[in-house]
Amino acid sequence: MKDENKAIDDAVDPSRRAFMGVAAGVTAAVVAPGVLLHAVSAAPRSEAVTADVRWGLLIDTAKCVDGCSACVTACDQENGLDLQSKPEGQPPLKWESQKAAWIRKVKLQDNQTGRVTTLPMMCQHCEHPPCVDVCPTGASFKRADGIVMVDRHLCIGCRYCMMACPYKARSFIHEEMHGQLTAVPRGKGCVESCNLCVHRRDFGEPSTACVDACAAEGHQAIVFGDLKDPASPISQLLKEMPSRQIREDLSLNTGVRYSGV
Amino acid sequence: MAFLTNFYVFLFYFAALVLVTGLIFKIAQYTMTPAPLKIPTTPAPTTTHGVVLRMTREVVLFESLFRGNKWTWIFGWMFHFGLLLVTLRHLRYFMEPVWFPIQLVQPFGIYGGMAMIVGLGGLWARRFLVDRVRYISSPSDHLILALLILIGCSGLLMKFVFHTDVVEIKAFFLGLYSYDIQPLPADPLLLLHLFLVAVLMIVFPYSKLLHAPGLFFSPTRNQADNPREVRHLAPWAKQLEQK
Amino acid sequence: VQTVQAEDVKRYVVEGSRAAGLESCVEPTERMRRQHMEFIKHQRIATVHEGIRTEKYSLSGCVDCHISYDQERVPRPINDPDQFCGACHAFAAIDLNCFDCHAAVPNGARLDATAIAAHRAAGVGPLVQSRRDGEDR
Amino acid sequence: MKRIVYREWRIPPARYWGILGILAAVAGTAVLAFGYMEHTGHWVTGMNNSVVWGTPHVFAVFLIIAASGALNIASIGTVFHKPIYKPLGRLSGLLAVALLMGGLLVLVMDLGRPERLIVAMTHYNFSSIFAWNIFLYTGFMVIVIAYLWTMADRQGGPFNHPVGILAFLWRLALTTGTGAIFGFLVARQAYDAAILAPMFVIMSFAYGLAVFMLVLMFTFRDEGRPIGPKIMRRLKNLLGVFVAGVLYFTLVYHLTNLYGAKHDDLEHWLLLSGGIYTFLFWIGWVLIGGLLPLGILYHPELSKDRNWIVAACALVILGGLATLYVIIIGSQAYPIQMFPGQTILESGFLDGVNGQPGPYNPTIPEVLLGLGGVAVASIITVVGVRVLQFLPESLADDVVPIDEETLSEEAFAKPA
Amino acid sequence: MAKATFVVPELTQYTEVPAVTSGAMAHSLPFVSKPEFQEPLGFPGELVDDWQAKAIDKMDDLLGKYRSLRVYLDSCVKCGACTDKCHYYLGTSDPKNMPVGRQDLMRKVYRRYFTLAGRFFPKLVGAEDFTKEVLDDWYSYFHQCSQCRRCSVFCPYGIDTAEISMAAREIMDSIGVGQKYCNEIIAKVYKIGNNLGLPGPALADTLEGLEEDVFDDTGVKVRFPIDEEGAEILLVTPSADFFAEPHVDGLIGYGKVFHEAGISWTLSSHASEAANFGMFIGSYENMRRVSQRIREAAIKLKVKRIIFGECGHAWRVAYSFLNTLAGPWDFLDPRYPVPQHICEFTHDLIQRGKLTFDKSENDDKVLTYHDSCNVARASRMGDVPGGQFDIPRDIIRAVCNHFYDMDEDTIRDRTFCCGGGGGLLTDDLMELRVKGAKPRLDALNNVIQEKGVTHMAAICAICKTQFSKVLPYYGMEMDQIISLHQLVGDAIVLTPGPDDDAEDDDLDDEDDLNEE
Ligand code: HEC
Ligand code: HEC
Ligand code: HEC
Ligand code: HEM
Ligand code: HEM
Ligand code: SF4
Ligand code: SF4
Ligand code: SF4
Ligand code: SF4
Ligand code: SF4
Ligand code: SF4
Repeated sequence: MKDENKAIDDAVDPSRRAFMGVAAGVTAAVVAPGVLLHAVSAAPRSEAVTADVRWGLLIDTAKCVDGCSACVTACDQENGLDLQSKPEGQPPLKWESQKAAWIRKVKLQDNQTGRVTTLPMMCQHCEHPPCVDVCPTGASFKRADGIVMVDRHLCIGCRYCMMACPYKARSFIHEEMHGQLTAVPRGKGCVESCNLCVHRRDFGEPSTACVDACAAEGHQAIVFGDLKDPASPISQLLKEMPSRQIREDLSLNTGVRYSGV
Repeated sequence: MAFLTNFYVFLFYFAALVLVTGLIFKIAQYTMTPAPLKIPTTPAPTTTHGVVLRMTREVVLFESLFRGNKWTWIFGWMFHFGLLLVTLRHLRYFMEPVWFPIQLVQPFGIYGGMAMIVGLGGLWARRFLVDRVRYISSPSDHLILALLILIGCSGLLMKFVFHTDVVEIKAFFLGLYSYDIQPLPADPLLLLHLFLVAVLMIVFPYSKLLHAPGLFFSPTRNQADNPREVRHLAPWAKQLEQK
Repeated sequence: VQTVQAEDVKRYVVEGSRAAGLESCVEPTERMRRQHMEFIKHQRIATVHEGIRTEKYSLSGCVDCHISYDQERVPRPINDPDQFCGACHAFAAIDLNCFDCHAAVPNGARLDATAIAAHRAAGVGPLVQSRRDGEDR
Repeated sequence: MKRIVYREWRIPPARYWGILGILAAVAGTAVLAFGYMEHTGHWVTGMNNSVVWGTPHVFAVFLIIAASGALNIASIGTVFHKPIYKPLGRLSGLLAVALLMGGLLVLVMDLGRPERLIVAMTHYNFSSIFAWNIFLYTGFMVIVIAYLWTMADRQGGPFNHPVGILAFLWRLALTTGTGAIFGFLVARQAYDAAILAPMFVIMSFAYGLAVFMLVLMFTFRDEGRPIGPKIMRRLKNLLGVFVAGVLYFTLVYHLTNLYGAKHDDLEHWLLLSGGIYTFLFWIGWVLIGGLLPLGILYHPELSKDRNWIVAACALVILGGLATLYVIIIGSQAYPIQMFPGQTILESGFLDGVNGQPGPYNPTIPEVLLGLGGVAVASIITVVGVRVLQFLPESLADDVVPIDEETLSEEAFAKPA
Repeated sequence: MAKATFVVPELTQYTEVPAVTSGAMAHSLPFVSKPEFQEPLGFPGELVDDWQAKAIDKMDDLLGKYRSLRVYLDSCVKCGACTDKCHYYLGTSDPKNMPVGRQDLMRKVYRRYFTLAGRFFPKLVGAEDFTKEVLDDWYSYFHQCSQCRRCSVFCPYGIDTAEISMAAREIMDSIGVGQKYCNEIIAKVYKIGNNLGLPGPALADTLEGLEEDVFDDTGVKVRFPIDEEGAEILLVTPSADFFAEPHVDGLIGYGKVFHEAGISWTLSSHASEAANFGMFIGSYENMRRVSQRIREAAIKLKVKRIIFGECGHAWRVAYSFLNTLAGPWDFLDPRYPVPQHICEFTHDLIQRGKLTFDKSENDDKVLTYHDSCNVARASRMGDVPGGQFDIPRDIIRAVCNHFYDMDEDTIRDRTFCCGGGGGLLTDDLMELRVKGAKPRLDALNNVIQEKGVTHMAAICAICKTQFSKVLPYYGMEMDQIISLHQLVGDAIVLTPGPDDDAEDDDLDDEDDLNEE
């Protein structure tokens, strides 16, 4: 039986390797640019993450542009959120309130001064995350490197974490999913939220999708980095400019900071 | 390996033969023996329809036992219900394609297995702890419990600790239908499990396990309470009449 | 529904998959047949909680190696009842819900327009596009 | 003291199976509703990413706290030495278990991944009050069953009092725990109140007693067993006290919220401009669940009429559901205040743009699921009283024990 | 109080399950039957030579005839649910009095001779040869079962130890080991027509006396006819009703009810016994022979209906077996079930408002009711299951003001046997009878203490005899047990018949004379 299986289709084989991103045969070179970039530069992590780093974002609302939503689109693409489709028969407005969103654009007006600010909101990666405290199964957890995420193998879909999150950062998958990305599995009945592009973290990439997109748009409103490393750009910037956490009163020590609100 | 496989092939053909012929013989014997008098334990249903309902309650809920002894009922029911689930789950080894309800029952079968062990444990404990039950227990009563517990534990160990090759097992049993011998994985736990199962099959028609068919033939439970309306006469009693 | 005769239940490795051309799985086959669920379950904890991505038991690794393709070179979802995971699990009546969430075909990041054009030019268009699980087909 | 005789509920089989059939039908539709929600996903419900807990949770929480309240009757008898309540103890225990089962079932059926229930039972996060509640609930079940045993079995007699006390304490912990599910949600303003936990306790007393009285009166009337005016008067007065208690805590709750300026806006919204929530607060919570029943229960004439007492109990239950609707759903609908002093003009998500509440409209499957929980609780109760000796044969005045605070211990040593 | 050669147990508030005491009742056995009582029944006079082989043959024969026996011997799983259900175990703590213990006496023999496992591995399954010791055990313990069927209620397979006891007694009879009490009585029935051996003329005398007594009491002429051809109803009642207290008060009650119903009735001297002891010895043939007498009497007297008086075992045979043993009854009035119980008859009249009662006549009593086991668990009254519980209670409530049930677990189909049923109502078994009555009397004592009950009504001749005998052992009065129809008779308001006046005058005259 084995022998039969050995009869492989030679023509297919090399290109299949290309997807693996291991070998760079002739075909692979042709296919390469789009596909391989990401994979080749990746050095998959082989040791457990440690608390030596703490990932965070700094958002300079002054640079964030009204009308721009590049970061949102990028996140949707990166994490396959745009693969969600409205179930047939669901009114669009209701669907809006039900589909998952990891990052959203918010426009604020100060009641006193009338000043308008726009900023992106995502999971704030709290140091003392209420969502983790309340989760009955421990599915909601904080990785050693500060990323707060949901282990969807444990999540029972109780939505208590959503009740607890002060930032409405979490979404529940209300419908069946198809065509998920390999890197971002997703399925009905679990809760999820921004995980600071965790697959990028583990493959050693330098930034997140939203940061890249903002930079690509030329706004540079979001900076990603290690909050524990005093030399990292984010730490430098935080030292330079005044910033704050949203809902500071809750003392959650968020990993996402805002300046200019 | 080949020897093992052949041994088990023989064992299961033999066990199945004993089980089936033994049961058929016993059931035929029960069917053929008349119940000359109406002896339902009253209050009893007065119609056949009612008898079916009563019997269903006895078989499914162990109603009389519930009234008789709550502890025994809890453990006994746990064991039997667990056994039922386990049996349903096991049907996957014997059919291809697997029926949809059997697919659905798979995960519950595992809990059934655990419930079965707990139930059996409770039943066994009672044979030591309650003096009256200790008095009526003979070695065979203990052995059957031990046998079932061993079967259950070996099964659960296979499920949770020492996995075996389920697919090959299924191939083995499907092969038995068409005398097409497939190798049996030589995992010791599996061999133990299967050996004990064969023993169970062999003793079934010759032991108190006959209670399962017996219940259906018990006149105190399966008769309708209508002696004044319908004259009930056994064949041998009819002969007396002609004298 | 596929009826498997007793003699051909032995191997599930699908023709046309990369595995079909290899000697053995990431562990000896006998071991894989008994233990694969333990391996991947262990892997998933390591990956999700500790960020370890190099272990050999990655689920996406299984999919990559065991996936097969139809005539159009489009990969067939691995949990289809006639595919590697799906066939065996249907035979053994084990619910395989991993692919509720996980991609059942290799499905990498999205390509941009230029890359797609390049692939077309190279004649591997359908193959590559299909990585979106038919999304762009 | 006369021995109290307990007897199975011996209504005619046709009626018994009829009742069971109806209940099973309700439970069956709930199963269908569950299957539907489970199969299609939660998008068919009214729940969304802003209002994440909906109607099923209203029913579930109601049933759970009513469970704890139902046990109150047994506690009064055992722990507080009011012998007049002793004959009611068994039914009280049974109802507690039944209601809890019903409530939990609804909760489980609403999970996004109900098939992972086993995960919830094998993985615990002990910083989660939810995880603690799993222990509180299962523990409650075990303790109440033990408690029932001490009430029903002669050998259990000596343990009756200690187990009763344990059950009593456990019950308080359980209601507090249920209340704390909300109490710990610092994110949501409405829940940010220490008074919530005691308020849940008094609510549980009221709802549990109302359910208990309805069941008691129904089962007794159906089989023609007598309930004397003495015990009826006691029960209805007790209900009155609890209902008044709920109203009192409501008042305090809103006063403290108004006092702390930080919740002004919330109070304004809820009490005046919250639309359906304002309506449910005033009409459901305050009027139907509070003032009307109080009026009936303390009315010199009406309060003597059994039908009016039934009506009062029903109103308390309806009002209770409204109360929980306001507490659970209203508080989610009210937008989270993330940016004090700022108004949200636009958002990619329902963030309370211009202070809008989150959208939520209950759908039929949700309601069916909730009713299914009620049906399951009823089925357990009906089957329970039918097959076991839960109901006293009579509660006529000459049978129920005299209620003397000072009755000697001996009276309790031998439970009937 | 009767003097006892054994320790009478203390009544307790609840019947506790005693710890097992092996052999506690091994000494208890009834007198062995003499050849003269054996032979009329068709049994050998004394133990036959090859008794062992004969017994096994007989067992084989019965296994082929009775499915109950076969299934029950196979099915028991030793679950133990029945172990604490038998009143004899509860009263004596002898494990062989646990129903399953009793069955095992036969089961071990069955296994030894009829099953593979028992033939090859006797030790393993507890099989034993049928030795003399085993036979002695049989004789002792199968005469410690009152065939009350309480065990069968709780057994998950409905295993009825009574069936096994009957089979065992039949096997023993067939090898010449019979019990004197039963077999002597059956012989008497064949010879004379009733258990007590009261010949026809004596009966007629007694009944005449009764008529006079009733007339003296009430001033109404209530008839107690015997052997009256063409009567509507044939009443078959236990012979104890003819003279013994409290039975006879029941008979008076029946007479008054018939009188009020205005339906003609008669007793029969040929079938002057309702109880059928053939059942106790498990002998289908003898049971049939006894039953046939009723058929013969009914045909001879040309009655249209048959009604049975108060007797538990009699009612079982009548209700459940009579149609089988002596049917078909197509010559009787098809509008009425055959046979009917006197309670069904009375109840029906009450329902239709045909009877008037003065309940206060019974105000001196606070009642409870003992469900006789063979009525409760082996037969029925009325047309719905459970009628045998409700009909007697309805009657009591209709004629008395004060009625309380005993503990729920000891009434209805869970009722405890009086301790004297099943052919054990003989003085040679007094110890067993006293001890076996304990569970019932515990419950009775409870309602006496708590509700002030003074009397217990019953509808079984054996119960009444047994209680009047054993109540004194426990410090109660023998007259605390009464017939249900005594209550009816006491409360019933009689309508004077057409011929009463004349005699009334006579009576007045007599009275006048007496006064003077
Ligand atoms: C390097 C490529 C490769 C990867 C990655 C891989 N496999 Fe395999 N697998 C194979 C090959 C080749 C075989 C066939 C071996 C044989 O025929 O004996 C195989 C066989 C198997 C078998 C036995 C199938 C049969 O029919 O006997 C199982 C089960 C299996 N693999 C599961 C997995 C799982 C689960 C993973 C992911 C952890 C995985 N494989 C990853 C190459 C791979
Ligand atoms: C040789 C046949 C075979 C193949 C091929 C196979 N499996 Fe399995 N798998 C099994 C069997 C058999 C079990 C159940 C073993 C048991 O009883 O625990 C199982 C169990 C599992 C489980 C655990 C399920 C549970 O509910 O406990 C997972 C996860 C799993 N397989 C994943 C995979 C994946 C992913 C693939 C494809 C890459 C795969 N399997 C291919 C036979 C196979
Ligand atoms: C509800 C969705 C969901 C289900 C169902 C699910 N997973 Fe996952 N799985 C995920 C997510 C999300 C990740 C995280 C991926 C990441 O963080 O990069 C993941 C990661 C993994 C990983 C590590 C990544 C990899 O590719 O190796 C493994 C292994 C894994 N899952 C195995 C399983 C198995 C086996 C099952 C079925 C028993 C399963 N999963 C079911 C959502 C799911
Ligand atoms: C119609 C199917 C069956 C019914 C209604 C039934 C019912 C019962 C009941 C009521 C008991 C007594 C209570 C107890 O001790 O648990 C019992 C005992 C038992 N049953 Fe079954 N049973 C059935 C089938 C089976 C089967 C198929 C098996 C074995 C494979 C089995 C094995 C046992 C054993 C071993 C006991 C004795 C337990 C002990 O020793 O205490 N039963 N059964
Ligand atoms: C020929 C018949 C049987 C075969 C081939 C068989 C085979 C197996 C196998 C392969 C497993 C492991 C399942 C897994 O790993 O997922 C198992 C488990 C088990 N078996 Fe059996 N078995 C048989 C009969 C029985 C019988 C008769 C009983 C009970 C009396 C039993 C009780 C169990 C239990 C309790 C388990 C563990 C729970 C489970 O996985 O279902 N088996 N059996
Ligand atoms: S991409 Fe940059 S500028 Fe654009 S919305 Fe996002 S953060 Fe603001
Ligand atoms: S922002 Fe919300 S989801 Fe993110 S860590 Fe904080 S509490 Fe959790
Ligand atoms: S929804 Fe999932 S992650 Fe959130 S609390 Fe519940 S189990 Fe935890
Ligand atoms: S960090 Fe990644 S996951 Fe989070 S919002 Fe940005 S793109 Fe989305
Ligand atoms: S029939 Fe009655 S006396 Fe005989 S064993 Fe059963 S319970 Fe005991
Ligand atoms: S209850 Fe029935 S099965 Fe159980 S031990 Fe007694 S006779 Fe045997």
